[in-house]
Amino acid sequence: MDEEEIVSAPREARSPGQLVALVEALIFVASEPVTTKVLADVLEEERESIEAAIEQLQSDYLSRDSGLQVREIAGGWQLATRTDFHEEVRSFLKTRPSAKLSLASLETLAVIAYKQPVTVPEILEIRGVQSASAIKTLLDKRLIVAKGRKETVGRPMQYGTSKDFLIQFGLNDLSELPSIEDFEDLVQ
Amino acid sequence: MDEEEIVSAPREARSPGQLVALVEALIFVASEPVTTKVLADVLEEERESIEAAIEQLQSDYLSRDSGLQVREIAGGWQLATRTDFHEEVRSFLKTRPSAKLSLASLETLAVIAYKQPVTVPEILEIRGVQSASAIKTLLDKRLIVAKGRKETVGRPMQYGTSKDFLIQFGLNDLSELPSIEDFEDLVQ
Amino acid sequence: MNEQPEQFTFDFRESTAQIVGGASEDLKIKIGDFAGPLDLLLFLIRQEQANIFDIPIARITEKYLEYIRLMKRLDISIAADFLVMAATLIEIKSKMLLPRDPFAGEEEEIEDPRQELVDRLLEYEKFKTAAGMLYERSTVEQAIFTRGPIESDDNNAEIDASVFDLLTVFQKIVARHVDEIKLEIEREEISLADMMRTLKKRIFEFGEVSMLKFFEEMHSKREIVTAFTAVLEIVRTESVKLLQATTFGDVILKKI
Repeated sequence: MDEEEIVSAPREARSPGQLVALVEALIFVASEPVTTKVLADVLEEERESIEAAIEQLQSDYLSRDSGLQVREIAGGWQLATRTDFHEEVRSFLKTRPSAKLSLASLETLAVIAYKQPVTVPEILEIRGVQSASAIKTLLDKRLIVAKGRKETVGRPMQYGTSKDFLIQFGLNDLSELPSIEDFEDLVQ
Repeated sequence: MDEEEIVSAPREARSPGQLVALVEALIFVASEPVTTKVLADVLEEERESIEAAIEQLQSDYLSRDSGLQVREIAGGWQLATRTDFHEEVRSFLKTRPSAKLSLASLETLAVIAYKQPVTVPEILEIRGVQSASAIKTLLDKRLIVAKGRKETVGRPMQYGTSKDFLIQFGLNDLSELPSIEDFEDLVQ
Repeated sequence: MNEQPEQFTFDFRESTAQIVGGASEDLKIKIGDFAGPLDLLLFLIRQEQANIFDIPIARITEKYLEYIRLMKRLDISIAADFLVMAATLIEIKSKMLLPRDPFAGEEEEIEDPRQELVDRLLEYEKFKTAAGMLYERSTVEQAIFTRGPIESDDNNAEIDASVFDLLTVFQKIVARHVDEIKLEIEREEISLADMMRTLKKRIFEFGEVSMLKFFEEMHSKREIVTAFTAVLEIVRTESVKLLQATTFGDVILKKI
């Protein structure tokens, strides 16, 4: 209902600068990366205007040597600190780099990322070793999620990577992963 | 260890612009308003330099008509959206998926998902605590629906999960819910 | 013997594992966690500077078994998968020793017994390299921070739960329930005599008592059983009768 009212109310035209500022405010308050589409919908603007505003915002942050950056991640936009300040930020937050994933977990994650949706037996086939505890770790860290059952004997659970995976590994979407065949050349 | 090293290592002098950017990054990541003193301590700078940096930052945000502002609150500094955008910000937040489920709601939802159709007294029996408000929350969020009455004393209402539940949790149908067996190997 | 400091390092960039230790026969190695038998095998092949397409199977099998024995000696539990691989290696080794079938036609392609293993190793190594890539990506990402919590966050988060959370939560509830049942058993039991005394006192005080209400006061199945027995005993021994207004309705204990 509310939405309809908003739609019907005549809205004053925004200047490009105002739109940039609004986009900045919304990206800031969002707790997750926001897509261009969501911004366009909420602000009732054309996709193109939003894209232009984001581009402007990005270059503003860059040109004024801000401590922050506007970056594209997991299909959306996000404000984040500049990488070169990581030491200061970490000592301020008194955090340590989070525990690194074990070799087994990383391998399991790589198999899931490239073969998703994939079942436990299929992971075993590739890694040659049981991966149960690695899968549990990855589920606990929300890097992978259950993706329904495979219609095969025993209907085993399938796994795939999550949105958190994209965020934690700095990916916009899965297509940004280098192709697995590319690693063939590196092998040997 | 790392921190000590940082402390003892002679630090390169920062340009005023760099300090402004650093202050911006720290205020951004902080979970509470940050005082000038804390910033001075962490960055090992004079109070005066920090004050100057904040002033600079504040006027930067103002002069470029940013959607954000640096504001002083509770004796500390904080980044926040500009007040005149409050309507847009509010309507944006409204479109975001609704609030996090409390543990009580999540527990109640788990019981309903796995034991459906299930009545309030049965949920009480399993959880050991009253679940009335959790059930209301779940009904409001359309994650559960009433599924007719149970033909027993008092004919209590039975609840089950909804179609929205399947969508939210990425399931095709209820048979895709992981079973204890699926995770037995993982949980050990 | 001179205890040498033992080291095991793994460097993703070089993608090699190193086992560093004394050169003596009694070599003690701090065994790092090879991610699996294929990982160990790749390591051994590289250590022996062998060609993966022409694995010196006898030598590699020997090294592999040596490693397994070492793990056993050091009391490291060996995953079954490592043993399965040992069996596979031995099988391939013995196949290699078999003389070629003299009746096999020339044109018939003779499958190399090592082929399947080589294929698996190559496939595995791709993912191992991919794991290294992920590792580096996550290291870079760890240098980036997002904003701290702000006021509006409380009404602005997705339903932050997965089906895995549902299951975990459900298991916890069930576990909690088991604890409660245990507690119940530990609680001091009310004796039949006490139960009869309580009930009798109430009947004579109020004239009648609802059996349903009385049972609802009970905390456990055992107490309900005791209460039920108490009702039967009182009806049998005292001047008390049972009344029921409707079928399946409440039963009233009434003083005669």
